[in-house]
Amino acid sequence: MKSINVETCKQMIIAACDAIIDSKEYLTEVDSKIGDGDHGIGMSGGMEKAKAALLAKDDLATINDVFKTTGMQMLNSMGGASGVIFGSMFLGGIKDLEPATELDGELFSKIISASVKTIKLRGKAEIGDKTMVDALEPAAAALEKADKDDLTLLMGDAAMAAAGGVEATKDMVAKFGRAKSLMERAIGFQDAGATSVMIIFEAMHRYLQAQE
Amino acid sequence: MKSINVETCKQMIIAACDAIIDSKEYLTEVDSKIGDGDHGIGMSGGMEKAKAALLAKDDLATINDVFKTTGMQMLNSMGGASGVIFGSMFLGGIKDLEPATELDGELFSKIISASVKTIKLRGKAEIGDKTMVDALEPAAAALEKADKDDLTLLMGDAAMAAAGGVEATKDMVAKFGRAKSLMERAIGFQDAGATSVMIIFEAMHRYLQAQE
Amino acid sequence: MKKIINRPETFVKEMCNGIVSAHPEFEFIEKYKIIKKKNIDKNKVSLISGGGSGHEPAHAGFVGRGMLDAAVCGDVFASPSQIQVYQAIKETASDKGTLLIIKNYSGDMMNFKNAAYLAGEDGILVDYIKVDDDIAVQDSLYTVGRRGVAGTVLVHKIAGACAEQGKSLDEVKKVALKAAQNVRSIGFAFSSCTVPAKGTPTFDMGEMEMEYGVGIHGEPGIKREQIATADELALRMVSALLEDLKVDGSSEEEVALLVNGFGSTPLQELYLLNNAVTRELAKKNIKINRTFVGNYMTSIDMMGASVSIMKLDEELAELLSQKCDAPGFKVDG
Amino acid sequence: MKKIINRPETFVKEMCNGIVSAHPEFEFIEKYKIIKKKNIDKNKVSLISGGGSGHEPAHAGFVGRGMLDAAVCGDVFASPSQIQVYQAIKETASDKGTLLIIKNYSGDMMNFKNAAYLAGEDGILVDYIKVDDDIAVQDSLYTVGRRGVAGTVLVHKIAGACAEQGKSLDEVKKVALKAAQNVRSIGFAFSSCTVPAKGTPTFDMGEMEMEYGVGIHGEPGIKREQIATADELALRMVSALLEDLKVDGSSEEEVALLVNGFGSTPLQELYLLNNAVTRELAKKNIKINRTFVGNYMTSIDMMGASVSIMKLDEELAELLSQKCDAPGFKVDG
Ligand SMILES: Nc1ncnc2c1ncn2[C@@H]1O[C@H](COP(=O)(O)OP(=O)(O)O)[C@@H](O)[C@H]1O
Ligand SMILES: Nc1ncnc2c1ncn2[C@@H]1O[C@H](COP(=O)(O)OP(=O)(O)O)[C@@H](O)[C@H]1O
Ligand SMILES: [Mg+2]
Ligand SMILES: [Mg+2]
Ligand SMILES: [Mg+2]
Ligand SMILES: [Mg+2]
Repeated sequence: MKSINVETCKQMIIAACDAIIDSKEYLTEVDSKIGDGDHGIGMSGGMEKAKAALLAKDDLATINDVFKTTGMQMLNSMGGASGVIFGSMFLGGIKDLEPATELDGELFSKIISASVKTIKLRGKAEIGDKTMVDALEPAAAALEKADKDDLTLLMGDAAMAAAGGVEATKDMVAKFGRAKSLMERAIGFQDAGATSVMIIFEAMHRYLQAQE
Repeated sequence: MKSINVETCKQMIIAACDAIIDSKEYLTEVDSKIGDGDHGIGMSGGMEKAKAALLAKDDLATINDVFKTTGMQMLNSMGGASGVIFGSMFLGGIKDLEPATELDGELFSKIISASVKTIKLRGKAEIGDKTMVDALEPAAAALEKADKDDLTLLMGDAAMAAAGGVEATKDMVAKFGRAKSLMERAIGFQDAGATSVMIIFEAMHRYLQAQE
Repeated sequence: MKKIINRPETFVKEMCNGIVSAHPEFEFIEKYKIIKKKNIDKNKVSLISGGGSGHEPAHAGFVGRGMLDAAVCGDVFASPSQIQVYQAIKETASDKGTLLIIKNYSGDMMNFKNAAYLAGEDGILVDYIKVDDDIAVQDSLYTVGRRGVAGTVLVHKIAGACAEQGKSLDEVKKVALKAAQNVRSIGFAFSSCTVPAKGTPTFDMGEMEMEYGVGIHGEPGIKREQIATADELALRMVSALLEDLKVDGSSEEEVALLVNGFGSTPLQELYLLNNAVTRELAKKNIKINRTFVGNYMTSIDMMGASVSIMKLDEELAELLSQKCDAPGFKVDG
Repeated sequence: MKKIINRPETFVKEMCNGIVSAHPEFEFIEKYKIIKKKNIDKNKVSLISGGGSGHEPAHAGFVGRGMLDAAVCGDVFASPSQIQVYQAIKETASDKGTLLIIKNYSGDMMNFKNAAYLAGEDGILVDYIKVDDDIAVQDSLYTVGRRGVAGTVLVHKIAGACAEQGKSLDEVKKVALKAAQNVRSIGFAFSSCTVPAKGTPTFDMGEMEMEYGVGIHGEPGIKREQIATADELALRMVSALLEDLKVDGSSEEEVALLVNGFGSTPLQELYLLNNAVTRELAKKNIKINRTFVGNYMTSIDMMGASVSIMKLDEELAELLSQKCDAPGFKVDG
């Protein structure tokens, strides 16, 4: 698929919401190892709100609206570190974006790159600090590099890169979040937020594949 | 044996102390079922104090002194229901007693009967209320009935009667102590204080047998 | 056993020392394990309570202005001996006399009463009241009176306020009795507790079980049941308490409410329970004059809680609102 | 999971309602989970704190005269959102401005700072300080600053007393910063905690194990170790705290001491720990100005405790002794 319209974009994001909601227990397990065990609870709560808001709105005119609705719900309902960070994942990418009604590979890559920038500004985490940035930044890089003609394939690249990032977090000590005081003890365990990023990209990829 | 002197009486009581001290865990287990699980702790604590006081005193001139030393230590060091009740077991019997330097069956029976009276006055418990009275009163009755010529045999009768009393407590609901609020749930479990009475008589009996 | 502890043998002594170091207005008479105010006011009735340790902040935490003058600390779950109580009476004797507030357990009753008798022989003016607020067991063939549990805290408060006003021993006793007669409690537990000297829980419970109608010594309750929700517990406890108190919301009576934790239940759950209890009272049209939520009369590290309700008349309400300042219980007027 | 609970989804809301019913001087803004004083004094700096729920009595229990004006309650262990904090700032705005006291966790810092920014856009005078008193992790390559834990309670107290005196926002901020810079904490846990929505403990521990250097969210500490005695723990914690504070007993400096329980550890153990800690300080010749023992900054139902020490100068000591009256923290002058 080369691009998708606003409604399909909305459905794609809803698919991501569903994937996170279905992963509630798993994410909580992951966060229990080296965090405080609530990441799945927080993320699924935020995604339920986001999904409900997307479903309630029949008048989403632009891609920007879809991302904004999602991000605002997360930011305001979730709280926690991930409320701001994942809120910014959706809000940061469209901050300076002209209204768009079609989402293609070019635009998606631009959005995610801008997201990464906002998140790093907000949270100060860099690659290697064992946060969701370790999944999102590689995804953004993969998007930039990818052939922009096929949104589905490109989404697959992003998901793969995110998954690689999750793997990489296992070898890191954490500089942010609850795990930071664990020092070397955090090694061997993946980051919860990075895992969420991976799940989101994988779900969007699966959704697009199903539409082919 | 027809009678024992003050020193032997002291050793007999110390044997009872040792038996309780050795039964600390067992008594605590018994009290855990329907009480607050501290009877063994309290009794062994009191008996250690009593033993130490008996050992420290070389000048115990009378049987009365032996019982008094034991009872006072329990009363003042143990606290709890059993501090008063078991203190009275030793103090109550000699309250109005002429000084004696030999303990025979007649005297022992008199002492224990007076103990029972004091305890019932103090604690208001009667036979059937699932307390140590259910072991001590049958022991007193056995003593009264027994042939007073052999202290050893007579002590055996008392121990048997106390053991029967312990058995009987299993079928009772409690009217005093921590078990009283358990109502019917206390049935099937023996009373902790009654168990202590049995252990004390059995130990004294064993001690006398060993002296034959 | 996982406890912050050195040795079970010295547990109570070390704990008492820790209380007194945190509260320099207290004095610890180590030999008799008495925690008392440093300065005893000879012009007010002295109030003494106590019992086995393991109920912290009870009873030492209730020593303070407008509450107790001394607490006598027994070993864990064992009443102090009569000598300990007798010494406490002597050490805090006032010109107005002394009132002992005793929870209705055999051991406490016998030791405190004997101590009062001994002190009386010395010419000290001393009297006592007993508290038996636990409604778990209906008075019946089997028992001689109910247990004294968390409601005792409110009796301390009322008696303390009355004594603070300089009233006579008779007056203080009278109002303390009234308070005791108008308070009822009922509790439940999700776990037993671990007596330090024993080192293992007094009894075990399944993952879905609770004990209803427990006392404050880790002893089992009147019934083993399936766990229930906060709302279900609140409805059941409030109904039972009001029935026993004969309060039906038809008159203007107010009540005091005490939601008490047993030691290991966090404050968040106690407040949640308070929410449910308060709603039940509101449904029944009963006005709450004042609410206390916290750990007041604990059972070492038991999980669970009790609810106490005291029916107030004007006098009790007024005394309840008097300023009082003890480490474990503060009212700011 | 054995908790006094109805449903995890409504846990925080029901708990907040329970707090407000027990303390009628509070108001609960349910939509934003804000607990605030009913009457905001426009002539003093408003103080706001908060964070995830699960730390009760923190933070709502510290709302009261001489302490906070509002607490913003997030979900369990999740910072409140920026909108919640922003609304709290608006609802309690005073002519003298508002100070936010933030514990140093990513989530709290981001949400509270964003809220301050939003409120600033509205023309509200607002500033913040962060507390990072936990010494479990030495500043290192890996971390951006230490965590904020139980020492925060003393910062609330100091800032509250200063605000109560009518000082300006700058003055209150300055003294709050001084308090934050002079307090250090370290904690250990004998168990993890159970987040209601998760229903099982965050991590498991063996019968003889403890976690040393834990935070207040049930996360593991810096090290899994064999359990130690109260005396060993006290020696180790006091030494580490004093070293970090650079207090060696050679000067006349006094300290404030806070022995804090994590929720399921009974008061008796906290007092016992206080005994050991106090003795260690005395050995090192360090004078304790004031001691607080209790559950102040909990981690739901975690077993364990932390020790916080604040180095006092004259100003801090004077503010610490000011009267303050919040449900979870009272100083009577
Ligand atoms: N400063 C930060 N920058 C980027 N991501 C962060 C930051 N702090 C935390 N995170 C992410 O948030 C995740 C934790 O989220 P969550 O468990 O919901 O919040 P909390 O840590 O408040 O419990 C971490 O796994 C990490 O990926
Ligand atoms: N009123 C009483 N009269 C006689 N014996 C009693 C009375 N109350 C309690 N007891 C005895 O004391 C025993 C319990 O002792 P213990 O466990 O040491 O004290 P506590 O009940 O204070 O924990 C009971 O098993 C019972 O035999
Ligand atoms: Mg988390
Ligand atoms: Mg017992
Ligand atoms: Mg006992
Ligand atoms: Mg969290």
